[in-house]
Amino acid sequence: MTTAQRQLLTVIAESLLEQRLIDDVKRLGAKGYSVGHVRGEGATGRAALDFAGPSVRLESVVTDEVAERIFELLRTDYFPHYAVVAWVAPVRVARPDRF
Amino acid sequence: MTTAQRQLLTVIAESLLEQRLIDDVKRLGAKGYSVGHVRGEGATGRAALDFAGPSVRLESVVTDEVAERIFELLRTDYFPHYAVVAWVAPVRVARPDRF
Amino acid sequence: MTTAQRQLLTVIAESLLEQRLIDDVKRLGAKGYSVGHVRGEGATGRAALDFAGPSVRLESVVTDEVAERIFELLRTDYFPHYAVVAWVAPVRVARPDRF
Amino acid sequence: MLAVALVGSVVVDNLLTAPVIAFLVAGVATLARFDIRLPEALYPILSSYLLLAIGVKGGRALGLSDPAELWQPLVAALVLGVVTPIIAFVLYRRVGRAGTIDAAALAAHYGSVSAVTFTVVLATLDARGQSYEGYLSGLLAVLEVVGIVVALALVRTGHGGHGDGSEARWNEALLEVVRGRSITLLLAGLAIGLIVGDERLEAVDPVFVGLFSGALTLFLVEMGVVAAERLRDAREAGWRIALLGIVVPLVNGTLGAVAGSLAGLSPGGTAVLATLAASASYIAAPAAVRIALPTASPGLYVTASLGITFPFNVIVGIPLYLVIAEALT
Amino acid sequence: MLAVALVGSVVVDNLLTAPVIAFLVAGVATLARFDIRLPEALYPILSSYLLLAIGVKGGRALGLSDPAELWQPLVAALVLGVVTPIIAFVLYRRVGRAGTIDAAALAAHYGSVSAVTFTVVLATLDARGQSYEGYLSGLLAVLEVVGIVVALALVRTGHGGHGDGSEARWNEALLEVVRGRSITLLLAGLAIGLIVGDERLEAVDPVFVGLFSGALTLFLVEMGVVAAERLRDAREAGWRIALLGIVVPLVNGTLGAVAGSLAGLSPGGTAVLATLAASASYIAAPAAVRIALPTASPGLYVTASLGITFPFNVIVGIPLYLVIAEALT
Amino acid sequence: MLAVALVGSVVVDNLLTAPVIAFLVAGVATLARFDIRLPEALYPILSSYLLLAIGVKGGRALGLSDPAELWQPLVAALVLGVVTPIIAFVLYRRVGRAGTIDAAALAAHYGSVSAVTFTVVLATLDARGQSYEGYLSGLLAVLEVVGIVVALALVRTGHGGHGDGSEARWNEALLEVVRGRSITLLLAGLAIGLIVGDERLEAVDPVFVGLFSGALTLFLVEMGVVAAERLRDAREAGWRIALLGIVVPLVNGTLGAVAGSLAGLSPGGTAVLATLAASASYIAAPAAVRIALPTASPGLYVTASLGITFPFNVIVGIPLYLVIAEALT
Ligand SMILES: Nc1ncnc2c1ncn2[C@@H]1O[C@H](COP(=O)(O)O)[C@@H](O)[C@H]1O
Ligand SMILES: Nc1ncnc2c1ncn2[C@@H]1O[C@H](COP(=O)(O)O)[C@@H](O)[C@H]1O
Ligand SMILES: Nc1ncnc2c1ncn2[C@@H]1O[C@H](COP(=O)(O)O)[C@@H](O)[C@H]1O
Ligand code: NA
Ligand code: NA
Ligand code: NA
Repeated sequence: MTTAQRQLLTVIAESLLEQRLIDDVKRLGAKGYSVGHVRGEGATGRAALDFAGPSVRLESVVTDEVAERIFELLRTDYFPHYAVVAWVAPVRVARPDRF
Repeated sequence: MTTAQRQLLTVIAESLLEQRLIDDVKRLGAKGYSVGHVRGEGATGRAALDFAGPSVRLESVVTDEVAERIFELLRTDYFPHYAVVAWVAPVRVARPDRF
Repeated sequence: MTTAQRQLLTVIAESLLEQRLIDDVKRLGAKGYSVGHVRGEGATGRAALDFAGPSVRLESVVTDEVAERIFELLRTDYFPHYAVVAWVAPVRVARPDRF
Repeated sequence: MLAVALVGSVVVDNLLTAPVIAFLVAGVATLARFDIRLPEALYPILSSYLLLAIGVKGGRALGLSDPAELWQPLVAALVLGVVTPIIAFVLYRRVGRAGTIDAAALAAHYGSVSAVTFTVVLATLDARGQSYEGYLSGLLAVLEVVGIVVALALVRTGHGGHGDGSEARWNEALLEVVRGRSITLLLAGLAIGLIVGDERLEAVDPVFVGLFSGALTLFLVEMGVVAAERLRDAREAGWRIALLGIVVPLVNGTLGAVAGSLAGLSPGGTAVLATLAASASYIAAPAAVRIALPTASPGLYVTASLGITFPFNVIVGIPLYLVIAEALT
Repeated sequence: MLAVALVGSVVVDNLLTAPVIAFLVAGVATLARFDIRLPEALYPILSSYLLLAIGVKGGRALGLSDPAELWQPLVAALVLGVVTPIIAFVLYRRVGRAGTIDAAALAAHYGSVSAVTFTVVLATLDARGQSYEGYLSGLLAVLEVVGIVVALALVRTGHGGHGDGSEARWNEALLEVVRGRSITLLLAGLAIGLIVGDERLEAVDPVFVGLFSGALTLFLVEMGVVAAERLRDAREAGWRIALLGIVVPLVNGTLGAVAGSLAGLSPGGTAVLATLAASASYIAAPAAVRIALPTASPGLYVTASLGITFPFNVIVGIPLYLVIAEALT
Repeated sequence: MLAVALVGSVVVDNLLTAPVIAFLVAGVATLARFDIRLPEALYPILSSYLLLAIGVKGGRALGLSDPAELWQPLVAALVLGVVTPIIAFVLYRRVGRAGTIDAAALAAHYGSVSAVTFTVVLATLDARGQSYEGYLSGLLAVLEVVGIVVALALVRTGHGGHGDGSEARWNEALLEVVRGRSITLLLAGLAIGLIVGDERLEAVDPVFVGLFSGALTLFLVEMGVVAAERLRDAREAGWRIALLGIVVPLVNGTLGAVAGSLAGLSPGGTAVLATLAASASYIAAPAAVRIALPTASPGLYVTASLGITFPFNVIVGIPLYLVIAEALT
């Protein structure tokens, strides 16, 4: 199987940010994304977030540069203000042009 | 901890394919799988899929060969016709015989 | 981007264990976690679990030692008795002190 | 004069019911980019409830009907199930310039029916205090299936025996329709209504009768949102498709009214059959078509059935079919 | 002659209620591989609603009852809570040839109760216009807990003090039962019903009374699906287990009827207590057993309680207990 | 004497309604660590339903009202929308020693309103058989927005023009409020109620009127759980914040009663306006504040509005505002 390497970016963010995060991810070059919902705890504590519904869990398979760009935006616009956690990991995909 | 390496296969597919995908994954040798639901966008566009409910997100930890086999089937039977995206990444597990 | 490596631990467990699993993961040093819900099949078979609702899917980004410790507990207290599956994979994060 | 007054009163009676107004309000709010969606979990609940409730109502009426009066409407429904998809196919192929596959996909939608449109015409008749044959929801189940099968057969005859797996997919699609949730819930409701019977059903009337209009109203909020979103996409589909989204239901609805009056239905029942014939499926048909004809464009058929035909029928079509039915019976 | 007529009328009155027919229709549809599931989100909503509503009904009746008439039925319930799991344990151990752990797990299920079975017998009595003591849902809460505790104690006595963490699990399981949702909702409903009182509850009657039968009907659609799926697995469990899934409720139900009549309950109330005794838990007990006895086989106890005993009670058992209760009181 | 009797009767009438008792029972159960949560999917459904139903009720009343009697209450509402957040800001800043940002965040909550508190006062009035102006839910929509805007303007004036992106966030927050679900559902309900009209709404009365109190009761189970959880966190917020969680609604509620009586509202209507003024938002305001003032502490404002003010109003405040309204009109 001919596959290519891409980055799987996972972002968990408080529910209010859902649309904004999606818009940003698309704007920065992701060709697709998927969102689900989770509940959790982290530095912010559960209470602060729960009232607004479950957090959004977005995942997007992207190229290295796009991953880099999105992470940069998270660092400047999201991490300082909001309850957001993110990580990246390499994955292999078929049809590399789709990502 | 003695662990072994396996492949984590993640497939996102339009909701109608849920049962068919599960059947195929099991038939090709996966000893287990988990499915959740997500919404997203990709090449197909949101509109085409939304009416039928959220997409299925299947993940299955499998051996390298099983991963290969499933990917092959995705390539022949799913990718050309349906809104399906998939990726694989190596993970470490305990109890390797369970996967 | 300065990033650090952490381990992403994913655990899928029958629904009854949700609170106990969360408590254990936090006690063993995870600084955060997220839980969602999935349905699936594995060695135990679907029937045995379905009656109690969907399984919990917990993911937590942790240091190598914490991952090791949680896996050890899973091995002693969870795997022998319950329908639980787990895997780990390295991921890259910003703000390493948050994990 | 009298005809105008009748049309006016029918239009008002239909437009001013809570479900239709909810549909319009939600649609307008969505076009103005307000967020009026009800929680996602509510819609499958409401749609299942509506299907079961329609079924129970139909089964109950069936239990009170004389079997002899059933066969004529049944024949009428079967004929409509065959004719309406063919009309849709030809119109979309010739006038709409759609490809064979897309035209067949659209035909499956127009050959099948929309349970919600059906429910709206019942609510309108109830609001007018006009009676109709209760067993018509049995015909809903028949029409839902037949139209899809005929449309898929159209394309299968054309492309038959390629050995490209399309046959397997065809069977799968058929099973999806026949054993799928919407038909099953409808049939289950029919069975429950028929077996339990009028008198013993009273214990569940607060749920299956009392909540009906309100549930429909809530459901039409979602439909308003979805239809408005589809309407936005209608440009891409082109004006020919958009126009046919109005012409096809007019033609099929008129045929339905003729068939209904020939079958001896009451004016109300005739209007219901006309509405069924005019309506386009947006649940069963898309699912079946996605499986059987994966290369057909969902953007096309979902936009046409949900973005154009559904609102047209709910707002303009239904009062029209009522007037036509009145004229024919 | 009269007895036969009575049995016949009871069977019909039970069978032809909307909830029971919905259960049967859904079960048959599932066995025929039709997809009749209602949306997943609906069931936890319905089951919570039913528990709260049963509780409110019971609390309301409690507020109107003379406390003096309560202690006899309470003693009867406590005795049943101790005796029925022991009977189930012995029968499954000896006749069913289950291991100690599995037998204890099954005993917890048969010692505890099924709120839905309870609800079905109330619906049947309501359909017959037969009265019963409203405070019996208080006993439901008692019986739900006691039976599980006794069953788990059985196995703990046998295996006690191994220092293998089973003690911690035992406590956890107990807490799970007592503080779990089903008991809490039932008790909360009782408190609400008792405190708010008959008159002021009228404002919420459309929800807590009006929707009750309809909600139960919808819930039994799911139960029909689940029971049919479990029934398919029944082969694996073996014929002994399957047979006991019928014998145990018959024995316990008869005991319940005797206890009810000795406690001075009305015929209706006696039938309710018999049904409680005969019913097997499939929510509280599985959860507690999964924690306390993780090595017991869920395939066994869920199949027995949900696949065999539940449908047996709903279809055959309840009319039988009604007739027995009639005979004893 | 008479005053005491009045207070007593009002307190009892409020306390013993099913919704308030459900709130208390759920709160107590949660504090005792029982799990009484209803399924998660239910709450967004109930809250959307309540907003729509309040809206429909208001729109229906609006259609029956004389437009001339509307402007005075509207002015009263607008004045309250400006004054109450300023009072809250000053009190939290000075007495509560909160920082500017946190004080503005709190002001947004106290300037806006809680639709559930509003619903509880309606239920209490209904239980007392006391009438009120039905169009007040229109004012609910006005007050929900104005208070937030004023509070955010407070902090913007103070910090304006930093070019730190706060302007963009401010606009986004405003849009979030105005186009958000809660306002939209309320306005949609108003539109539906107004357009469909009293008579034609009867078809949906079983849902929009009949289920209202029961739905509120179920919703208050969740509110009891959430409030109890917040109450546990109240220690961290400090006693000054906790105290103000009672003082601010008392001050604003009294102002609301004065404004209502000056605007010529009935005693019932005056109590409703007082309750609106006293209530603190916990849906629209947190969402807007989270966007506009991300550095404000959610722990603070959610605890104050949900953990302290909400239960205070529901249990103690509402009867008080009723008595004050009675005295002033
Ligand atoms: N280490 C972690 N692993 C997985 N999810 C996390 C982790 N930390 C935080 N989260 C998720 O991210 C959300 C926000 O985290 P925080 O910003 O740390 O409050 C939490 O509610 C969790 O759902
Ligand atoms: N790059 C991506 N990363 C994550 N999910 C994706 C990506 N592309 C597509 N998806 C998901 O897969 C579904 C189908 O994608 P597509 O076939 O590209 O339309 C979308 O609705 C998304 O949920
Ligand atoms: N290989 C696998 N990949 C992904 N999920 C799995 C796998 N095996 C089991 N699971 C999940 O873990 C649950 C319990 O598995 P088991 O303990 O094998 O019965 C299943 O219901 C699945 O949801
Ligand atoms: Na049609
Ligand atoms: Na029992
Ligand atoms: Na206020």
